[in-house]
Amino acid sequence: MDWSPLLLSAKLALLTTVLIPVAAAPLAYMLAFFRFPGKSLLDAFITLPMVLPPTVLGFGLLVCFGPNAFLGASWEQLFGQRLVFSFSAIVLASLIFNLPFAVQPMRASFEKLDSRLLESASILGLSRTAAFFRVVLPNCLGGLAAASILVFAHSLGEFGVILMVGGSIPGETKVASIAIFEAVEALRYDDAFRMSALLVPVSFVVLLIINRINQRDQ
Amino acid sequence: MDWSPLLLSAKLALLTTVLIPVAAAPLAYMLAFFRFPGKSLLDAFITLPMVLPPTVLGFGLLVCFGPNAFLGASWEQLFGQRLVFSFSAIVLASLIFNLPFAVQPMRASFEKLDSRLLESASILGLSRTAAFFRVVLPNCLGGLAAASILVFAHSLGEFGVILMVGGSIPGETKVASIAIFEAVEALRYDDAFRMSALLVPVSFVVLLIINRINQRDQ
Amino acid sequence: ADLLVAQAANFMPAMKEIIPVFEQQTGLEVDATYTSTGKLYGQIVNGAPFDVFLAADQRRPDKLFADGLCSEPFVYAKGQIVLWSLNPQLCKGDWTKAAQHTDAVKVAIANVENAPYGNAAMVAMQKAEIWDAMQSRLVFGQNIAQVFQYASTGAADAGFCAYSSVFTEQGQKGCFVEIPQAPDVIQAACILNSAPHSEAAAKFVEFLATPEVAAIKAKYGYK
Amino acid sequence: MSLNASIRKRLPHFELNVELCCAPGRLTALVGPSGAGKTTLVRLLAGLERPDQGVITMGDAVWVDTTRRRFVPTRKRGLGLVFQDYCLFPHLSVRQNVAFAATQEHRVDELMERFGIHHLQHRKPSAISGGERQRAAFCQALARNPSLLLLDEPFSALDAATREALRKELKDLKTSLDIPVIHVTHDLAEARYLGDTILPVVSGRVAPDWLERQYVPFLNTSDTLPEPS
Amino acid sequence: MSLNASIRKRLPHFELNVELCCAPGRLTALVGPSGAGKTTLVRLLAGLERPDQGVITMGDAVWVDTTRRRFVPTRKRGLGLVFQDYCLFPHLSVRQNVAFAATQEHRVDELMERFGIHHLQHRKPSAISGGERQRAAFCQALARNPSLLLLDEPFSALDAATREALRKELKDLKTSLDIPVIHVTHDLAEARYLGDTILPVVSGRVAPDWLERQYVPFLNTSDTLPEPS
Ligand SMILES: Nc1ncnc2c1ncn2[C@@H]1O[C@H](COP(=O)(O)OP(=O)(O)OP(=O)(O)O)[C@@H](O)[C@H]1O
Ligand SMILES: Nc1ncnc2c1ncn2[C@@H]1O[C@H](COP(=O)(O)OP(=O)(O)OP(=O)(O)O)[C@@H](O)[C@H]1O
Ligand code: MOO
Ligand SMILES: [Mg+2]
Ligand SMILES: [Mg+2]
Repeated sequence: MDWSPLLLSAKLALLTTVLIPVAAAPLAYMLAFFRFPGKSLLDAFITLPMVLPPTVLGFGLLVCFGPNAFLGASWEQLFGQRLVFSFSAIVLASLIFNLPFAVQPMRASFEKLDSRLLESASILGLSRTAAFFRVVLPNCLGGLAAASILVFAHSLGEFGVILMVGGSIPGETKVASIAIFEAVEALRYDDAFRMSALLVPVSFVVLLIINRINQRDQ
Repeated sequence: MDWSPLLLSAKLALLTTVLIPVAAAPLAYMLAFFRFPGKSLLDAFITLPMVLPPTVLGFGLLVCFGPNAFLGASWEQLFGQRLVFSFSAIVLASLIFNLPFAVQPMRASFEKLDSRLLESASILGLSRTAAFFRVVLPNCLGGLAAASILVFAHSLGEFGVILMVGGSIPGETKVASIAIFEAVEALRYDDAFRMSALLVPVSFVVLLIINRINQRDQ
Repeated sequence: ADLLVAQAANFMPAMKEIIPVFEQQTGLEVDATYTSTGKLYGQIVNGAPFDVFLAADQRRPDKLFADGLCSEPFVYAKGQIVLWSLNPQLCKGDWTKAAQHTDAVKVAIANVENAPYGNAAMVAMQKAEIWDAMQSRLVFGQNIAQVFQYASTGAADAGFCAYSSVFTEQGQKGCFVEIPQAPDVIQAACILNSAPHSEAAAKFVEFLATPEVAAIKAKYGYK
Repeated sequence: MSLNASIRKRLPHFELNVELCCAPGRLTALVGPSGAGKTTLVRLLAGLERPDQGVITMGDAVWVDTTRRRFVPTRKRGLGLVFQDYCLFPHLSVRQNVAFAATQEHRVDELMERFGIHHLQHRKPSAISGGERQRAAFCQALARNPSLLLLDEPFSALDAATREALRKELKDLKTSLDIPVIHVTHDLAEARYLGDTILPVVSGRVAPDWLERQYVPFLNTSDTLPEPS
Repeated sequence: MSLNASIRKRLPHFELNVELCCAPGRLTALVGPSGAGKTTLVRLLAGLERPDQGVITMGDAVWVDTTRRRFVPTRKRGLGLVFQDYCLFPHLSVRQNVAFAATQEHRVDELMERFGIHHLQHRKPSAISGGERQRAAFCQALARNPSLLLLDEPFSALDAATREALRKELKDLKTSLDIPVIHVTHDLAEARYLGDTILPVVSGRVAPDWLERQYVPFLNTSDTLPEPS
């Protein structure tokens, strides 16, 4: 059996899950605790990839990533490589469409935090950043776990956006969800079955681990 | 321009959002407050549609909904209509793949509920069911709103599963996400753009409304 | 991989046999991706890194050539559509009757815009003047492979499939009727100018003209 | 009422063993040092905590018997309960909270009047002071006409005047209610004032001698009594 | 220290206007009826509440001045604070809580020893009793060597013996700490015992006459003093 789609999917899901907090945590923190003009706009803008059909998003990204668009052209200048239909492109796309799935649960758990804890932190002299790392984060592990479940699951299963910006290039952008689709279409049921049979238990184990973390935290 | 894909998408999203609590709320309640054998299995089973690539789920449903399978055959007996490739089929599929997106946020907000509230309810003589309606639900509107945002967004944007079970029938199962996909692949960028241009602001407005409800609750 | 071929979905059964032979002869490793001709064309226009494009029509390779995106196209196969079904009842007699049989609640056809085989099916139905009557029964696959999937799982009662799929293992499990009204599907191929592996691409195109390939194509009903 | 229970999670070092003889209309004041298990005892009586092992009886009824796997759920015990950190339902107004499990509407107003929170009836619990919240909790517990009233330091958030008023209220109430009242307090004076019986609990057992050791009323050691500025 | 502030959301009917003269090493006890604004006052001093309008000064420093848009954030005010319903960080052990903002490690042990919670140092706050929690909160506030100590009914969850011990502790501490202490209490006896100054606050203003009206020590009305059973 061809392992590359499974490996690609795993790589994509892990990369996304690891990279996304860098963007999502500060955004969630801002949305939960700060008041600033244009907040509801930012909020809606971040949530957009969630409500947009993957094909619409994929279309938008396809245009942006193309060699004629600014992003695609700059990328080609910087890295000497075509962006669209590359693995980098699907990672980027995955980060973008997963952003709301990471921000929303994080934000919800930040907002649910007992406000007295933040009051305590400021009484004890902590700055907002210090309070974030020493008080908010450790008390919101549940929310973070929920966020990673969603993100991991999503990047493992995403199909529409990746099909649009990645095409289906073997070894580069043909992730498991696409490979399974094609295998089913080509009536190679045994291949489809084998890949699913591997994907499902692996996802399951990841899910169980995250659930365990989640429960320990409660 | 052809409006029917947009109308179909709206119909599908609304129906799913309205119907899903019937199944999701009791499941979330059970998972949050009860202990029973096989709970973690049920939990994992419900989460499955979230980790499965939509194409795997879609193929499974295609087979189950077909006239040779038990479900598809019974449906045809009951309603005198073919299930697969019908609007009912995509609503059913949408309910199934959205279940975890509804159950997870509900459950999270149920679990975060101050346990003293439930203690109070039982001291005041409420049964578990009564406590659910009079104490749990009104204090978890945020979680319910989060659940509906996710479900609405998902059913509006779902692509992979519907691509498999829907058959892209104009006016019946060719929802906006598929119509846009086909338009882009056919290089009819203007059509794709026009549909997206309508879908985006509509989704935006729905988002803002749900956010408003969410905020009022806090 | 040393070569990436973008092929129209209908040619997939034949390609599955062609690739191992080519790999054995040259020692090159070949990857292939398939979907409808229109989708592949869209991806090529947007910069997809394919080497060889095996289309299911002549129009799109010609267009690429006109836009300076590929070398001169050549015809590599001529295919046909058939009406395929799991239900033996539907294979008795004329295809127009079969398509309108009461058992044929749903009939699958490929996207008429992106898939030349879907287009051919439409043309045939229009010629037979049953296109309008068929509308309520039609179910659309994204490419000819999905059409066969719909038909072979029984989700659709019949499908306008590529003749080549009749010769597959699954295809043997059902029956088919021919469609005389349908035009031959003339399939052209070309090497892309942006091909990352142009040498291997040239070798592959050369290989397509060999008798071995001709034998495989014949086996799958291509002319 | 008798309680004999071990609950290792909370009380690893001792087990509760208390015989409470509390007649209708009478108040038993439970006093004892911090960590003696007073709150645990109340939670066990209320069915909010399950003993690892033990028996709890209330009159003739057996509420808990671990050997016979018997456990009467909280809601069937007909309780009124006020905790020190009792929380009202945040989504309901003060009035709705009091009326939540009330049997008669007029009783709701009567109680709120009596506890001096009638003017706050339309506020949410988050917008009233700690003492006001405690009074509302009192009203909520009484509004359902419980058959046993459990109070775990219910006056701790109140100023002296309000507390004294409420104590008087409770003293009047307890006879008119005609139900047994169990009142945990750390204020010996309060226990003496309100209690028909004072039950000192130390490490889960009735310990009458503890009471005597405590009897050095704090106010008499008034070595520094500065004048009001 | 002076505070002149209106905060309509919490206090629609009056505005706070209090002049506190609290020298280092001295304790000012704030007493007053429920709803007088004592907690609000403490929260304003701590910067946890922003006045709609008003000025708060601490010595020479202006902490809040709404007309000049000045607001010193809580974390820069160098406070120690213990609320009645203070909550410790649930993810940390008792020791980690105390050490959270501590300046010296040895002080952490010293304080836990002093407040009798050293043996609980590895437990989580959810697994200790209310009184134990309050003592831990005390340690946490003191461990960072604050320059002003604010206490809002910090002893309410304690039994008489522990409370008395803590009061003695606080009395000793306040001179060794050498910082001003502001102590809200509803226990007049406590105020008299601990306070170098007693400040009765009614409806947001200092009201010395309230104190006199209160001066009917509750314990003397011992009309019913049942013997321990
Ligand atoms: N949730 C819990 N899990 C484990 N142990 C607990 C828990 N709550 C309390 N304890 C422990 O149980 C013992 C008794 O606690 P309890 O709350 O019953 O005491 P109490 O008599 O009410 O004391 P206080 O007067 O301080 O409220 C204490 O030693 C405490 O540390
Ligand atoms: N979050 C809030 N929002 C609006 N009003 C509030 C809020 N908290 C308290 N109040 C109101 O402000 C007034 C003063 O409350 P505060 O908590 O300062 O009183 P207090 O003197 O501390 O009383 P107690 O002794 O009962 O604790 C009360 O009338 C109360 O109803
Ligand atoms: O082989 Mo096609 O391009 O799907 O008709
Ligand atoms: Mg207690
Ligand atoms: Mg107060």
